[in-house]
Amino acid sequence: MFSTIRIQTAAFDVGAETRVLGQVSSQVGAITSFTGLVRDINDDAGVSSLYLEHYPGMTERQLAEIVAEAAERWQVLAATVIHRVGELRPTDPIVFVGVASLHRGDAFQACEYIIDYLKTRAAFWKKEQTEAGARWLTTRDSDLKTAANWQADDASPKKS
Amino acid sequence: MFSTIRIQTAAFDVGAETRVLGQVSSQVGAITSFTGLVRDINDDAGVSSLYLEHYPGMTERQLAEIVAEAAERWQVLAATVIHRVGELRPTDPIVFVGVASLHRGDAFQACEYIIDYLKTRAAFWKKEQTEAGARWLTTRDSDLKTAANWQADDASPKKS
Amino acid sequence: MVKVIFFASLRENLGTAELQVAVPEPASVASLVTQLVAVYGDHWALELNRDNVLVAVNQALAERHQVIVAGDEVAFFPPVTGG
Amino acid sequence: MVKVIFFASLRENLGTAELQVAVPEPASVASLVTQLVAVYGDHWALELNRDNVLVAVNQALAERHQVIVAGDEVAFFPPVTGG
Repeated sequence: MFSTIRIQTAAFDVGAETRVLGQVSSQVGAITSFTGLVRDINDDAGVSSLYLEHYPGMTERQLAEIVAEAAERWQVLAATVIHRVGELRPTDPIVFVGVASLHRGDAFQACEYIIDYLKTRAAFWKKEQTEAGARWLTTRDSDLKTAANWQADDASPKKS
Repeated sequence: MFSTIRIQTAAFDVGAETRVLGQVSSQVGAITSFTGLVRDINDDAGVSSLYLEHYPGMTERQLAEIVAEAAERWQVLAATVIHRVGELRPTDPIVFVGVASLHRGDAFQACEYIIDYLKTRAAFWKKEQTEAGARWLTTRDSDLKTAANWQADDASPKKS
Repeated sequence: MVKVIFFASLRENLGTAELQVAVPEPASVASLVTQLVAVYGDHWALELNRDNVLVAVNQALAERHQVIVAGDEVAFFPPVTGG
Repeated sequence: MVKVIFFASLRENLGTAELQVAVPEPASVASLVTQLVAVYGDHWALELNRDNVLVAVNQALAERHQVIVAGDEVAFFPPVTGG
């Protein structure tokens, strides 16, 4: 399994990343990707910019762990996780998760698993600059529930 | 909801398509994509090339219907379906489905729904050129079952 | 006249992509098949009556009992295999 | 010496990104917190003992009772909000 983890300030190129995933093996039949964008309205306060920080070393290690877990549960030929840090603006792409597999079911499930756990486990912190001033975000309950669903479902290979 | 349906011989650009999906609204928080590639081994016969044909007019109409169904079940801000026809070779990208939504759960489900139904309902036919000669493919039982899962689950917004 | 088209393996097996057929009124998909078999022979009955052969009338999937009229487009094709 | 680092809101609230602290043996995360509060005041107790504050020792999540030794890296941070 080819695993690529990158944390960077620069933008990423979804086309290039998808191409690379498709080239790891002639067995790749399905590539799924998730791209997360900064939304302009988060919980109803106008967001003018977002600052992201991470824990260098630990964050990369956590992302590699999440990818490895996904590869244990589903058939994964290659996976790429890219997360941007630093200053971002509304509509900027912030995170990319791409998974290459033989079949689409595995690719979808593994991709969704990785982004769900990235949201609740990986050491990133977001500070929003809104009209009402700056504030550090707190973990969303909905994200915690979404990630917990995968555990409730450990016996089965599919998300409930 | 913005819907783009294209059937073409030319390759597609996953990066450009993803960018367009992200630009339909500043509300887009999640873009999911599926890219299907021609595999070199399908049911254990070496595939040297693939020829695809469709039913001009009807195929586009069917794809638009499938996208509209997905947009009824989940929150979809924009969706793009591109399917290539004509002569393709192993590892060539053959189909792209991209969905933009406010949230990732909707984007994942709608994207998977569209590709699952495209496989079983849209008027495309594949002819493989293998070492053993040319043969028209038959619908896979596994694809029929995967699509049927969405119907068994009609009461709930999530795939079982 | 009804426009009759065939796709994929069906087109190859019948050696025919498209026909213009004058149908009596009333006509149905089933009566059209009977009419085609009368002209082109039993080989066509075998091909067009396979369990898995699908029919579309005016680009919408249809049953064999569906009524057809002049100006309609009737398509016969094998199960789809896209994606 | 133990390297102690703080992230995000915790770093801002404490006005501190990183410290080098000499710890006695045996020491734990909890005893380190007590030691920091003794030096920097009750404000630090409030911040470091919040229910949702997480700890990592050598870049792996850890409980408060985990033993730490010279050379370790101990990080305190609020719940994560990536993605």
